[in-house]
Amino acid sequence: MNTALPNPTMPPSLSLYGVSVSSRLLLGTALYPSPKVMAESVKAAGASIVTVSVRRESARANSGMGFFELVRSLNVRVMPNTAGCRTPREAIATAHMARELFGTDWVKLEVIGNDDTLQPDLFGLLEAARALIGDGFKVFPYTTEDLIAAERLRDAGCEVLMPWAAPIGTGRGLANPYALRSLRTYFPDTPLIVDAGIGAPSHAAAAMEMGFDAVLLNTAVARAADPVRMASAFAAAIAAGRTAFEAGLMEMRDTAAPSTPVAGTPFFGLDPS
Amino acid sequence: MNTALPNPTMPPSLSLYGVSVSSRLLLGTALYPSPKVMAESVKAAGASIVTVSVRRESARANSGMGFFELVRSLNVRVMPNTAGCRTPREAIATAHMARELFGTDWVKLEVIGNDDTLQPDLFGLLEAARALIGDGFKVFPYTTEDLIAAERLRDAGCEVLMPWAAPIGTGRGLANPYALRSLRTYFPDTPLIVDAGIGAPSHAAAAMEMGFDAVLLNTAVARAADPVRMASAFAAAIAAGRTAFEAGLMEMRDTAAPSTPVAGTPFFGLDPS
Amino acid sequence: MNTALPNPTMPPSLSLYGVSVSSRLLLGTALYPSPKVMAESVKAAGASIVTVSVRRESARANSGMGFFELVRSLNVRVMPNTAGCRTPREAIATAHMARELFGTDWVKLEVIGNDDTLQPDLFGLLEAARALIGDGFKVFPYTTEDLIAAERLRDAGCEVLMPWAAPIGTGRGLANPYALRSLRTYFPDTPLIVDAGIGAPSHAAAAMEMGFDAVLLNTAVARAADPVRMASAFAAAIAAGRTAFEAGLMEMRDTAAPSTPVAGTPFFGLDPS
Amino acid sequence: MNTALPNPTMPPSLSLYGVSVSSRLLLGTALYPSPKVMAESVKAAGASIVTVSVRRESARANSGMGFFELVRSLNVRVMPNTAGCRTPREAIATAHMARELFGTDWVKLEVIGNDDTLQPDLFGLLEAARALIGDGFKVFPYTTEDLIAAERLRDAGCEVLMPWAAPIGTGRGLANPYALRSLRTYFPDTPLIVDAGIGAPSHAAAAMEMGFDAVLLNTAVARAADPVRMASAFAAAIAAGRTAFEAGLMEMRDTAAPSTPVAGTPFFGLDPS
Amino acid sequence: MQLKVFVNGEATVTSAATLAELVAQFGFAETGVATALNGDFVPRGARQSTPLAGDDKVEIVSPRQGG
Amino acid sequence: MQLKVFVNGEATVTSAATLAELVAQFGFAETGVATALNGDFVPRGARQSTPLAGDDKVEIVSPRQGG
Amino acid sequence: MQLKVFVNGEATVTSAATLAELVAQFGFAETGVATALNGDFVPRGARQSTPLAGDDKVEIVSPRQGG
Amino acid sequence: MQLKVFVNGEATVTSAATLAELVAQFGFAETGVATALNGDFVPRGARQSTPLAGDDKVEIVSPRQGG
Repeated sequence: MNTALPNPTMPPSLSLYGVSVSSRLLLGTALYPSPKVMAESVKAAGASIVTVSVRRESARANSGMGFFELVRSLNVRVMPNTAGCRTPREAIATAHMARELFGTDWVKLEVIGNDDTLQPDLFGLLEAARALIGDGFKVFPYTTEDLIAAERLRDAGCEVLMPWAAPIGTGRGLANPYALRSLRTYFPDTPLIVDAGIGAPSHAAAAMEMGFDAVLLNTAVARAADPVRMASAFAAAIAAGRTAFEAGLMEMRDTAAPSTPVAGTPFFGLDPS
Repeated sequence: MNTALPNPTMPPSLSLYGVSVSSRLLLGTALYPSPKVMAESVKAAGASIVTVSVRRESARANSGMGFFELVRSLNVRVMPNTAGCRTPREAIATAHMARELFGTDWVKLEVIGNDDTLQPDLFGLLEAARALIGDGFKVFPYTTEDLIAAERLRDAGCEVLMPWAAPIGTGRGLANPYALRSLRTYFPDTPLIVDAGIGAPSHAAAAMEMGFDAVLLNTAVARAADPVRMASAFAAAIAAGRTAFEAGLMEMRDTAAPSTPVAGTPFFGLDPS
Repeated sequence: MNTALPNPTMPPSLSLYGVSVSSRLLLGTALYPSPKVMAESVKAAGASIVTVSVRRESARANSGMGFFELVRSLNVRVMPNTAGCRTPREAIATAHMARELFGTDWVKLEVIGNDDTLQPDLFGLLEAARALIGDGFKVFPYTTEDLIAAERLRDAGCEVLMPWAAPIGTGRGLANPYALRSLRTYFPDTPLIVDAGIGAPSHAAAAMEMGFDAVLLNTAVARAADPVRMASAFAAAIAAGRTAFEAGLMEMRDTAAPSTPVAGTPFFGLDPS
Repeated sequence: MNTALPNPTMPPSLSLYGVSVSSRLLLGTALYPSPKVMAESVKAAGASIVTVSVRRESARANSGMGFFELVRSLNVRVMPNTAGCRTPREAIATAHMARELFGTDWVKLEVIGNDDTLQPDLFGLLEAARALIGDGFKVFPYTTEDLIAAERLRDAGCEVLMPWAAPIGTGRGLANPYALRSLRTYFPDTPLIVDAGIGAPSHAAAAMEMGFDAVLLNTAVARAADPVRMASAFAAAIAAGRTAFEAGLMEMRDTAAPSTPVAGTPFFGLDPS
Repeated sequence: MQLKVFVNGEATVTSAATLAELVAQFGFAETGVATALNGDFVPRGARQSTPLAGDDKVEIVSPRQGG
Repeated sequence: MQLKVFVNGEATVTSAATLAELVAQFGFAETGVATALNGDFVPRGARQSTPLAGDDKVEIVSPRQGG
Repeated sequence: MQLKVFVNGEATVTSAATLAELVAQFGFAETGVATALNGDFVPRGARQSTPLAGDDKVEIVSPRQGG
Repeated sequence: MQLKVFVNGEATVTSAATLAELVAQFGFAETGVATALNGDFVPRGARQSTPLAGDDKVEIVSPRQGG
């Protein structure tokens, strides 16, 4: 059964704001065909952290708590986001409302600078991060591969950074592997979670092979033909990439090298004809 | 423990020459630091097929049977290769010697055309394949992504094809994804095993996501710092890639699309300031 | 005026079957909006060789010689092709008919193995090449990046090879740069013309920077919004790529290196604040 | 002679701060084997704008004016940079010193955030840009592909933006073509000059084909084996890329399409044998 | 006395004098929603002591799916 | 006497006895076309001496655009 | 009587009259190796009936690691 | 009277009272260099009226190659 697909528990070497995390796959809760599929996908992913949001409640629907109950039943840690916020002020108020509702000081901080690319506004992001850290939040900034922004966010007190792979929902994979690699090199000790733009397990594995600490995704699972199985596929790929990173990948070579020993090749030295 | 890393058994949908195969990772037995590490890697890979060779025996060493005993103890199917053969005649005689020694009519047919790239000589390969099929062999040809050669090999009676990803031992991954994709499209029903050039689990996962049926590798595991863990990493990545292929990958997009619902975004419609 | 765009004459170092060729851009004559645009494009390209074909003549149309007159007026060398031939026999007869009609023993030899990819049938190609060389033709084989096929074609008497970049008409550029590079390395002294699949001047420049001797294209010019200007663009890009190859490209680096001298930087050593 | 290589004058459609510029290649003046080679390279490039810097003068050397005389003799516009500045304050003072020395209010504004990657500090860059625009400078900011930073710089009064291709001196070409393409799309009317990281003419042509307005480079020319010829190669490639952009590139296709007409193919419909 | 305020972007006329009363009038469980007034967060405990004024912009949000 | 042959893939009835006559009957300039018979090239000079038989497959081609 | 043959590429002088004897003289287990003579496979069962001649090229191989 | 100042990062003892005098003492053409004092630009015309103080940091720059 494919939902039995691997989510190996690895040594809980990953620690986020002092919390040791067993799974290196963080999963979003949106865009699934149904709440039931969402719940099963989270289980199949073996995720220990899921992202959520706050949205305007309507007197009629009053549906918010129903969703929260469902998430609670999954026994995972929730990380509220500030998705859709266009200014530090919106993001700050949204983070506070989320902290009160979800009872956690973790926040995935998004300050969106452009409605088409949904990309981080690094200026607003830094401003909001400083304010929220002052208010006692544990900030997980959704940022780009920009080294300098990363440095300022870390100096502001962000103990974890979440650079994008590509714009949200594109599924393009690592748009700039070179820059991501240098970001990883430059922050050897800061947990780095690749967030957004991942479209296939091979993308996630590649990020983990580079040494990134975890991957956060949503669309690639929720919009798969079979989200539950896709969740298990990502879990396996992320575990594989991490294990490969720890197990030491071979060096890429320009020229071929035989695997089967050359010594003792039959007919060697005889006229090939 | 990482050797506990996933090798999920998937529905034995893969059938090679009528033999149903549970694992989609075929592993080579060469280049390991020790026979013991080789044996453990095969187990960690959950491989059900391993490749072997024949080499000149020396009166002094007389080591061949020792190796064979070890492989026998792994309870896996062996696939002898004709590595290093430069002509159809060498490959044919080598295949016959291998069949007698290993007691199997399966053969990974290599006819090497160039000592630097170790790439298949498609002309010699086709000639040797025809002869060996006439002699009752089940031929697994190590070939390139060339569509026409693939067609001729299949018409000659090869029920499985093994196109390369990149030259043996380079670990470069899929050198020509476009051509591999069209090969897969053109042979929807022929088992296609990507053989050679795979360097990282993400490469293997990418091949499986394209719909290839299995991956055969050796160097990337044997030359890893920790071959046993790397074997388990590849097993997980290949399972992940296959599952993703079956679960239906999302479409890649050019423009971003929000995952968190836009409807009900707090502060929406208010002056962002 | 852009049709005045550069087609620098470079030292006629390129020699094809003993004929010294001034332009490294070979141009096809098909798919243009009109014969007039074709003729102007050939001029703008500064091409000294154009490709042509033979097709069934109808008593009504009787249009063949009209086209030939136009091409003759361009004062370029024509290279007939065997486009669309599916077997050596068809290609051989077609080559002979073309030789009689165009009065040249040059032939761009195509033996198409697949109607979808229009890719060379390397087996039929080699067979046809051998026969035509025996009949006194100067064969320019349209082939793939396959090293071994290249070697056999050269050994059969092909003094020039024409590997593809990508399938005809796709405009994808260099689908397998790694393999093309190794082909170039392996045949340092054989003129290699990249033929088919080039979609943009940057693709052509990249091929020339690798050291390929020339580029043959058609669709990318004929199907441009403005074929004449596009022809001049390709001419400039190919000259640029060749010049860059001869002028010695810088080494690519992993880490940055300042261009402006560091010594004497103002404020250096002062507290940055 | 290759120094005669093309630098076609195109319609002076490029206007930078109201100044119409004939050449789309901006060239740096550093790292050349000799001042003479620098001067000849600028001529071969047909550049109408070159970048310069200010550095600490020593009583002994007193060499600054000598260099300036040489540049003056080239009859090109100079654009001083603030290379090596790590803070807005350093960049601002350096820009002022440069304006006084070179007598121009144009400045290539660099605020370097990291000594390894020499990448722009977007925060310091914006701050310095605002100050210098207030002081009457025409600022050409050396920035990344970040859309939001680009928007803020433009809103601050930068009429031209200079996004990088890759870190200075790496010669890697376009590290993130996807993001560069979306930057171009998002700023259809702002002159965008790709600055830094270009290693080969094909890289420059690719940037121009995307619709970028110009390319600024230095190392790839100065560090070539033959800088003068390489300068002419880049000039031709940039002209080619621009012309291709204006002439309308063909659409890339997934599947092949014949160039030679299919209708009338000899032997068509006959049994291929 | 009646006030016109904006709740989640929609104009509403209410008799509520405080944010707490407004939340109650909408029938929301006190602990089921979070609130902001004119762009600033208002903690649950402060709703009682937060009076409403004309044209106030009130946000009332609850948990929802997120990526 | 009349023969059925295939010219460029189309069945035709002709009174031509040789390939040369056939080319002429179609009104082609002798030097404007090249010919093949049943898959093999027939040089211009050999058309006169090349008799036609029933169901012969004749190709008559001329120059055209090519890539 | 003594013959010079090449075993796995090395010149050897042997008194063996057949391939089977040669394999035995080298001390190989009959079932532990496979053989070829002058480029062609010789099955185990045929070694007995396979005489050796001067300058024969003999291959004697056994199982080994492979990729 | 003698002052210790830093010129282009190097400690120097000078008798110059103004930035203009310092530039002259170093033998620089007045128009050949540009200057900054303690991190701020000092225009050519202002050097005369710019006194030096102990430990002042002076930058004196001229045109150079740039990328």
